[in-house]
Amino acid sequence: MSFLYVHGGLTPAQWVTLLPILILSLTIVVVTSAIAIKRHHWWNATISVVGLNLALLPLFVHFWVPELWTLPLPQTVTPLLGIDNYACFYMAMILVTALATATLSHAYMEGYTGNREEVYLLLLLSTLGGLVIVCSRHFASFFIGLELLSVPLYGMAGYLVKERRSLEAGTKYLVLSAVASAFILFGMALIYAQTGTLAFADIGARAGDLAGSSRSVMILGSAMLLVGIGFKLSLAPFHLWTPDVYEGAPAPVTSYLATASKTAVFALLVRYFVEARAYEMPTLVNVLSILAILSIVIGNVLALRQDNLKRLLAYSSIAHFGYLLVALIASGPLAVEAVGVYLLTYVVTTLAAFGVVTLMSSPYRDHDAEDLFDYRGLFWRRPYLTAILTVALLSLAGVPLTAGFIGKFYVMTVGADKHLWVLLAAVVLGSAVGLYYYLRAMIQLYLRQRWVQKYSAPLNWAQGTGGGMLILLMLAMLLLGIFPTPFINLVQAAGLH
Amino acid sequence: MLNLLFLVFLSPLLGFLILSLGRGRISQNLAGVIGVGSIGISALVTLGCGIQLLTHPSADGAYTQLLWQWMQVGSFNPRFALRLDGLSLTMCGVITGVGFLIHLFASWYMRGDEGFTRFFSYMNLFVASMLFLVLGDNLLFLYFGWEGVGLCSYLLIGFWYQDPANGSAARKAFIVTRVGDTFMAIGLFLLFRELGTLDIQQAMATAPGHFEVGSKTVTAIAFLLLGGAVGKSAQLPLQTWLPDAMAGPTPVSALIHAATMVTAGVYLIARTRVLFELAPLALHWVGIVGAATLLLAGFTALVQTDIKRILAYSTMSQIGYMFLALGAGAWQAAIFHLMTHAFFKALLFLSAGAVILACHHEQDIFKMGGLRKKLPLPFWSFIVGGSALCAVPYLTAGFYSKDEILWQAFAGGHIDLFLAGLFGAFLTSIYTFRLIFTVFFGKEHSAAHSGHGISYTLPLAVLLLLSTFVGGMIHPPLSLVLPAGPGEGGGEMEHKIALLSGTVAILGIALAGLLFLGDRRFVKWLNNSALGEPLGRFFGAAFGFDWLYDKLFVRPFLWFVRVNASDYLDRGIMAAAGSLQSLNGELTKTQTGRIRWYAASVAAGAVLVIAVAALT
Amino acid sequence: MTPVPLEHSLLLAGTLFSLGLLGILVRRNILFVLMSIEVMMNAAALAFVSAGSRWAQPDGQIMFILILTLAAAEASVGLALLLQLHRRFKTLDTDAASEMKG
Amino acid sequence: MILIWLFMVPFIGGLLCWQIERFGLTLPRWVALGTMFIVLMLSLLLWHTGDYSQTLLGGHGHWVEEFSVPWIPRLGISFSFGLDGLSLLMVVLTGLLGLMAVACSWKEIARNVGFFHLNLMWNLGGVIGVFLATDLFLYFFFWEMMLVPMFFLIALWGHNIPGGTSRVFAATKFFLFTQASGLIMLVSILSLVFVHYRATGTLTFAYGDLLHTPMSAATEYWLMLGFFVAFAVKLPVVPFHSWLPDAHSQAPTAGSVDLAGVLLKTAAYSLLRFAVPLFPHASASFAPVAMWLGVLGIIYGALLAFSQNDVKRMVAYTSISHMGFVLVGIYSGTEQALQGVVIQMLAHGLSAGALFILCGEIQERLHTRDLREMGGLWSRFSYLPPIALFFAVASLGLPGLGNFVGEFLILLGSYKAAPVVTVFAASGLILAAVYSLMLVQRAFLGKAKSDEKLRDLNAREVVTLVTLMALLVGLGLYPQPVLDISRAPMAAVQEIYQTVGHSGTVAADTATIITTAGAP
Repeated sequence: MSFLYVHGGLTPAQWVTLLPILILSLTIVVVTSAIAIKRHHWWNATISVVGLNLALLPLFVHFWVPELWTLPLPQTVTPLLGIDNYACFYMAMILVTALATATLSHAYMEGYTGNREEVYLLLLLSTLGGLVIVCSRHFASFFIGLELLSVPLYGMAGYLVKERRSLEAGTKYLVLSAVASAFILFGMALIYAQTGTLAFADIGARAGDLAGSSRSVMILGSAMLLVGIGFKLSLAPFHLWTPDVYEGAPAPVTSYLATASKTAVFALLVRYFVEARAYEMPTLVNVLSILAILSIVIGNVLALRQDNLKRLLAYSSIAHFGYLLVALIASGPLAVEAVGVYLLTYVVTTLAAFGVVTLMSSPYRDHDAEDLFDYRGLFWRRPYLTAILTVALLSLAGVPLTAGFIGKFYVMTVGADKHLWVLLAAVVLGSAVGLYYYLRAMIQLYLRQRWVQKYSAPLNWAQGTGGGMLILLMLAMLLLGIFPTPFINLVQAAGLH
Repeated sequence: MLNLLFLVFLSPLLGFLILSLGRGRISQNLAGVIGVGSIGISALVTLGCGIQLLTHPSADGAYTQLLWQWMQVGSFNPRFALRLDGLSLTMCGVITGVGFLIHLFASWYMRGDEGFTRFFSYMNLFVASMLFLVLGDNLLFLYFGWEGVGLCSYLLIGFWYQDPANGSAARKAFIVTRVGDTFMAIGLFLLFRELGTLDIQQAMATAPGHFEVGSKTVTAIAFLLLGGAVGKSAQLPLQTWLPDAMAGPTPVSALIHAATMVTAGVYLIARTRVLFELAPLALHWVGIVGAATLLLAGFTALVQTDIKRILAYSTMSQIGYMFLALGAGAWQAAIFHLMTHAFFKALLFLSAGAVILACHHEQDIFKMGGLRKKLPLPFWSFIVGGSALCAVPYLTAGFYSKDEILWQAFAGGHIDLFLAGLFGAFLTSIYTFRLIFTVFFGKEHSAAHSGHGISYTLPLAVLLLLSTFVGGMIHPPLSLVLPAGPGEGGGEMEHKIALLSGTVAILGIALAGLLFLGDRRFVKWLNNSALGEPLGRFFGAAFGFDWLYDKLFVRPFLWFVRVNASDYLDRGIMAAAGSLQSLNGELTKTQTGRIRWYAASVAAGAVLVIAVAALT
Repeated sequence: MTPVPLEHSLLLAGTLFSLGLLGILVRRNILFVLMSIEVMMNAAALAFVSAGSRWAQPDGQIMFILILTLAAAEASVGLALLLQLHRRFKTLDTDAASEMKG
Repeated sequence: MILIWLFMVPFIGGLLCWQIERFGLTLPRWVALGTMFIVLMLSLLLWHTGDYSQTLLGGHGHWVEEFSVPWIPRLGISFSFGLDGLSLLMVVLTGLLGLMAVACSWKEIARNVGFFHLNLMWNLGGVIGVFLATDLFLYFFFWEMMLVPMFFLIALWGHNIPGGTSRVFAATKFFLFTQASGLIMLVSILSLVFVHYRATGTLTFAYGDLLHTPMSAATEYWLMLGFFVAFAVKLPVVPFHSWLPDAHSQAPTAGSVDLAGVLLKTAAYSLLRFAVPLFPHASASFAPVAMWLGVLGIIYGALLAFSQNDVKRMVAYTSISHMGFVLVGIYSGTEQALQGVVIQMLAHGLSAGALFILCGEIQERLHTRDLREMGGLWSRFSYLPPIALFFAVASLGLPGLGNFVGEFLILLGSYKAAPVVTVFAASGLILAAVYSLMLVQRAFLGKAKSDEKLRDLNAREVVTLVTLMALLVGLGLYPQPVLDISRAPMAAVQEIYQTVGHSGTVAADTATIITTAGAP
């Protein structure tokens, strides 16, 4: 019996739980048609944003006003998709990220002379992929979701085709990502060969019975799967693509790449580890530990003297996913919660950081405002934008009062709970090194320079939606840092059971 | 009257405050009046209190005035309380009486100096601190004064701050005495641990019951206190600072480095007599230190050429006598000598100051000569003071006290100390009259002009009088505080000893006359002889202690400090951080930007992951 | 007809996969790189098919179809990028596209 | 509720300073001055009204004032503050030095006055938070939070010394040292919380609950070390000290005052409040090591102070030396020593603060801090040199001034517990004289480089310094009011040592404990 066989169609409750995915799919169709009808930047952006908001609406109501209405959860929709609070939480996160990216893209693309509209289409497609991934509990849906997430991203990264860097970024991402996908596929195939199933839960049930060479092949398959996922999460030693792609891709795309795509994959990794009982294979945990330490060390060290803000954030993201792995390794309900909180803080912070880069940049120039030199003395010209970037950098560094501190606190909490001393040592050391470059970047914003720097981004940023969104993000960072309880409750509700 | 005791120190303290706050706004005359007057008030109050104490003695012959409780920490509750008994009264008398005369003289000596007000503010502060030291009822209070006088000594030695040499002499004085002070502080810690109090009376009362005679702990305490005493009193091995301290204005040398502060060590040992009596070994060493110092200082003084340095070494040597007396158990004699020494040494220093000023700040005695006509008052002062220093029999104050010391050492069976003292007396006579003969006799070398005015003559005259047998008549009222010495009422033997020491002194003076009156041919020959020349240099360098300490402590300190100025520990840490930077450089090289290389890294990573998965 | 043992087909798939990977490592021409990717994808697909036959399930073949679709999609995007790359860099050498590094 | 205001006032005042700058450059200064004045008055009000015979430190008794609301209930974190004698004294010191810091930057800071005062106020607010927090998470929160404003103070308003390191470098070094060690402490805090959770089933960060957490000796030792490292860096203890001279030499005057006067004290406070009460057995067995580290700091700091040419660097090294005494005192565990620690902290805060203010004033007039460029300043000023002399001799521990009382009590008390250590520590008294007098000599005595008179202190500067002088004299002659306030907490610490049978003379075999701890 194939996983495609569905007995008796979907029930109404299942349809309802699929609402976000359905609405988003519909939006894609509408946007495609709209572009076909008339190219209009504002209209297409607006349609996309409205669609994203509509898709977000049921999730929002579900989580924030449960007394009004809740989704009938959990719900298994075909063996492929399982929609529970966990999935809903990450769907909401990805949708919010996509919204932010769309908003930023609008500000960024205003000045672009080529076709501007398709970027929204690609964004929506990729977001759909993200939604599918976080709901998937089956290799097939995982694979579909992953490719749906990645393939549009190639296009997005290379969107500014007239720019050599953008093009280079797209090409690199395409080739390497495809290699990683091949690894994932081959790994899946090996696992399937040994267990005879593609559903996570069944894999977990059967993997325990394997012995001898079957078990070895199973481990080999899992390892290859991890290689591919490690690449997507840009864990060391699969990280080399990250800075180049981050740098070359247009700033809003980079922000999406750094947040939504990684969030989705990580959410899936956690689900896979829990449902497929990968924790019961100590070798995999060992692999993860080594990847975590390597990522923390290499990511932080590489960022140490980086003068390009986008590359710096790329390297720092390598380290951050190293920290996240520590939470994953810790295992248990608290670990899942820690991952949720950390991803939440990381996404908010990263969006804010890249948001500032976006607003500082414009595709008029041959590259974005990414040299730290471009930001020198920014405080004396644009205090509020600087304040946002400052808070974002402090948050990335994990300094109290900001969201990042809560995230790091959670990671260290679960690490201490499970006595992962070596990993914690890496986290502590990595954070210390990390501080160095975040501070180094941050202080540039405040150093007075003798001449007035040219900058080309629109001046009325604060009135624009992009600016408004950034201020919201800053408030979110501070709120998460000072009064995280509502968010923690949310994440806690979205645990894996 | 006794309840005004606090005025004794308050008056100079107020003087200090007024003078230091009014810097630059007070005229020199007013400053002089305040500076001298505050000490005068202090002296009068001391006099009044003394009379009342002696005429209406209480049971223990002491009066205690509680000012306030300093602090209370658990069982540690030192008080600010003044205690006036025979010993502190003697000290107060010396400090305020001699101090007043020196202040008066200084108002002549320092006239016209741009730091006149500053000078008197420091001097007043010094007197106040010194009074804390002797009046303090508590060892912590005593330590307060102890450090305070050290600071004032530092400030006054370096009073003429423009010359770095003065500053360095001042620092040397402070730091060397601070070494002693630290020993003393440790002694206090130990004492507190053992007895649970730093109150002097209480500690002295409980000590005999707490310690066995000669027990290790009490010996350690006594030695540590001795450490403090030798530092402050410039005895071996911490004596090196005193000669350099002569860099200060001469009244300072008279007050601090002759009459009062340097005798604080003697006072301390006398105050903590009970402890020393419980530790005979330490007490014996007090005597040995005194004997050794007096000989060393005597030999050194023989070859000095600076008038003040000669006097400084003579001070060192006289304090050696006092230590010797303490070591011999001649407690009262030690304090008696302390007092007479204050009289005649102050006289000598003040008149030396007069000579120096008259010779336009010339201090080398061989550049002076024949001054007796031009400077009659200083000349006679020197003759009387010098005689007192040499203990010329019966006529001088010094004779009465020094003779008593020698006799009691002899009577107590300390023959070694006695002989050292006797030989020291011989040396004293030689170097003292070498000075006098060189400066006041022979050919005139320079044009000198005499001082005049009441503030010039009065102090010299009074001190001159006190240095004669008149001073020897004043017997400090110590009988209730300190026990009688071993040779009380010695009778005939005492007379023989007195005769012997008197003879030695006269012989010394005669020898000095032989050597230094006239053309000094023998001295010149001696100075150039094969044995005399290196010996002279050795004596001149005060037995090379400075050289030794320089090699042992100063150089290694400076070496370490210079080598480590940039903090190698820091460099080590920063080097570790630097290695991260180079790691960054290496890792950055892996970011080649080439797709094939990146794919290769994915492949290599896959191999790594699979290897880890396979091997663990 | 005896079925091909699973081990054999997996070995074949593995070999193909390695060859594809090797191709990416050694070829500089972007076209060949894309083709090597296809080889890797197909190696995975082959592994799926043989695994599916082991369990006598259609799932392996369905996955094969999915992979084929993906490969096509990827090739299309890849070729589009290839065209642009050739236009901007005037070469198909992937090493030329290495402006960003460090 | 007044506790909340104590740390909220600086935060609000800081924001006000920042925003009010647009209406005039002096306004932020007045606002900042007023803010610190309010803080000082509030703390004095608490001093006046409270009964300080109680403390929760040690587990018995209760706070004099407290405030608590849940914050992150999921993890047992609450927003809770408590006040006892120790924290009160520290808060008073903070308020006082805050005033001084504002006053001494009146002329020095000319640009971005508002933002400067924002940072200063927030830093002080964070420090007050550290002194008041009784939830370990909240405490850590403040501990880290106060670093950021300090970083800005140094990095933006600092001085770049020609030939030296840059101010950004110094600020970063400061931040890295303290934050990295702070993270180690965080790991320890979390482990402690989980040890407590396993033992009792409640997840809590509350100080009172975590006291007396049952745990194995090895665990206790490791956790204690985690705390100790953080405090050792901040105190600072040699060899973790090297951020301090750099930070001081680049910081603006207010920053230095703040750093030396208040920030270093957070470490000593935390040792007393957290490291010792939470881990009594481990602290007792670690005491010999800690005391020797203290001695090392005393001597090493003094030696380095002597060789410095930059006067601020020199004062920074003297701080290291003085804090060594504090460390010795804390771990000797006798009442005298502990009370001495309190006095030493206050006195060092005042005297080091004053010395830094003086350094700033000299630099303002001479445009250099290089001692080689100075000399003979005595004749070129009227008021400054005697005042400087006063603080120099205070720093060398002259009786009658606060520092003496502190050092003497520490040594007196620790002699009972550890005589050998004390003897070596006492050598610091000599070395202090060496460097202090060298400072006076090189800066003020000797031949003047020029006869030109320099602008003397104005009324504001004189008032600032004379206040500090008066307080030091007061502390030196009648420290009893302070000792009364700190008696209860210090007695509690002493009792902790007593119950675990700590006595330095019977030095616990640290080596064995470490080896057993190494094998879990």
